Amino acid sequence: MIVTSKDFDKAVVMSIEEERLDAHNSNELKSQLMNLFEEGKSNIVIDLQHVRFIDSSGLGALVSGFKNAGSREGNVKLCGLQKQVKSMFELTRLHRVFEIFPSEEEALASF
Amino acid sequence: MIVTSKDFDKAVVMSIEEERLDAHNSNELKSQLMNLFEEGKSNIVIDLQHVRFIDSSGLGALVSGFKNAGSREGNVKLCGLQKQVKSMFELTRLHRVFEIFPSEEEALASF
Amino acid sequence: MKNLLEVDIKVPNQTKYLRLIGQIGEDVAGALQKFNDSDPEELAYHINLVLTEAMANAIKHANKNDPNKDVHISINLTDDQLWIRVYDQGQGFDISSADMQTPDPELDHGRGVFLIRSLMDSVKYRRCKKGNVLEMYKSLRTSCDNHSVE
Amino acid sequence: MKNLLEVDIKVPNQTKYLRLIGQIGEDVAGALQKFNDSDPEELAYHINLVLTEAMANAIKHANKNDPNKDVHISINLTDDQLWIRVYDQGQGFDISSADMQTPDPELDHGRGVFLIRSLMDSVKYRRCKKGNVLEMYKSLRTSCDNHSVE
Ligand SMILES: Nc1ncnc2c1ncn2[C@@H]1O[C@H](COP(=O)(O)OP(=O)(O)O)[C@@H](O)[C@H]1O
Ligand SMILES: Nc1ncnc2c1ncn2[C@@H]1O[C@H](COP(=O)(O)OP(=O)(O)O)[C@@H](O)[C@H]1O
Repeated sequence: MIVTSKDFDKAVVMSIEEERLDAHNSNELKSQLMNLFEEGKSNIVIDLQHVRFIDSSGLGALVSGFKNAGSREGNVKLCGLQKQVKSMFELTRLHRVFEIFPSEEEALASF
Repeated sequence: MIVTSKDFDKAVVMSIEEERLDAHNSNELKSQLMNLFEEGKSNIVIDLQHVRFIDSSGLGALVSGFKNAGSREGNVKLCGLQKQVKSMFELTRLHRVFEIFPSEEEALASF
Repeated sequence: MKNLLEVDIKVPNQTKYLRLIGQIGEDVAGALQKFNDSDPEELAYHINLVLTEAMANAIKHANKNDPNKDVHISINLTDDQLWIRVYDQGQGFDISSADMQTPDPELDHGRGVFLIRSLMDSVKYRRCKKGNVLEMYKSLRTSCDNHSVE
Repeated sequence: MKNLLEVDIKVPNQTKYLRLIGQIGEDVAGALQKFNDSDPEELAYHINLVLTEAMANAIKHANKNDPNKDVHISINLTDDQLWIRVYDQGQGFDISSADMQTPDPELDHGRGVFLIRSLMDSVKYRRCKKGNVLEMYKSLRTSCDNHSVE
């Protein structure tokens, strides 16, 4: 799984450079998030703009990151959701769990 | 099949707005070319830049247009061939039959 | 009702093939000209998703990630009906125990069957010859009933 | 040699389904990680093309454009072998009469079998239970033999 991270003052922006987030790569997303937590970084923006498809295990990996960040007084926020991806968050009511922003800038400004 | 035509002094540029030229739409290409011939237009540039895939019946439709144009003292020239499409012309030796140009401008200038 | 299109696939029991199966599902959706009330991209996504969820469950829960097992998938499309069947070689489970309630938003798993049920019109899980099959059905009839295949 | 991937498709005898079959062929090509000496896009194009040519011939020449007939296609992929079979319900033909010479560049037809033969390693056409089958084989072994499936 290709993921790029950029450090900003208030948070890390992690960009998922994959078209598809499914049971084949969601565990890797979980462990990439774990790496950031272990480096002491617990405020994270996940940029999903390249993700065209997400399944329940991709959603699950994001929830697991969200809970881990919370237990470290941090937060995981999302940005760049494509239309169909967004509708998966709505269907599973996860749009009420995550703070979701149109752009990286808006997500960063919210910390 | 979506095709757009533009009239220039020396020739008509016919642009194929389809990703695929196969046995499902090649007869329509043949008859679109026939229409131009019947309007007295026999110098034609066919712009293939949007065509990602061509099969033997697509090649056949182009050959049929080429022969028809020839019998009317005209010519059919090609431009905008994608890499894989070009290799089909080479495999069937049709790159020796057609004059093939990188761009519409160069094809028009050759008339 | 004439069977328009039948696609049968057998793949190794490995998650790296989820993408291929989902993609084939999207291609089949693309062969439909008119759609259910949904837009074409939405239907393609939904077919991709239910195939991905059902196959991932077969791989993980039924076939226990054994890479030497297979998953068998069949897609049947008529003018106005879509059937998707995913066969596993496991011990089975009681699908009625996974009820229709929205899954707890704080859980990091347990949304697969819910999504399948939300997006398809009927879902059954039953024993068959060599194991079990998850049988999913969706009507593609439009309100005005002028649905056709491209 | 374990059979990695099997895709069986039955579609109505109509050219509008050529695109779907070609697309599924490209998806299967995409499941291969390492390729023959060719690049990935080239292999995908070639698989799309031989499927399209063989199916178009079955539709036109064998099944005489009868929309109530079917075409049956099977794709089998192992680590290093690709088999494609296209079944028709026609009277058959003598494939050896379509020889390996480059077709006359002035003809507007007659390039299908030539293209299939150029792109595949072996091509056979024979009678089978319900008609005929065009059987096409291609080796996917790389020169260094380190080929694998993604
Ligand atoms: N094919 C199957 N074979 C056995 N058990 C299954 C199968 N599919 C689903 N299950 C069971 O149903 C439960 C709910 O599945 P699902 O909603 O997809 O969530 P998840 O897979 O994330 O746990 C699984 O945890 C598993 O116990
Ligand atoms: N499945 C088939 N059944 C019967 N005849 C066939 C079949 N496939 C090919 N042929 C015969 O072989 C000839 C050459 O086929 P091909 O090279 O594809 O050219 P084309 O289809 O353009 O004529 C066809 O014209 C037809 O007579």
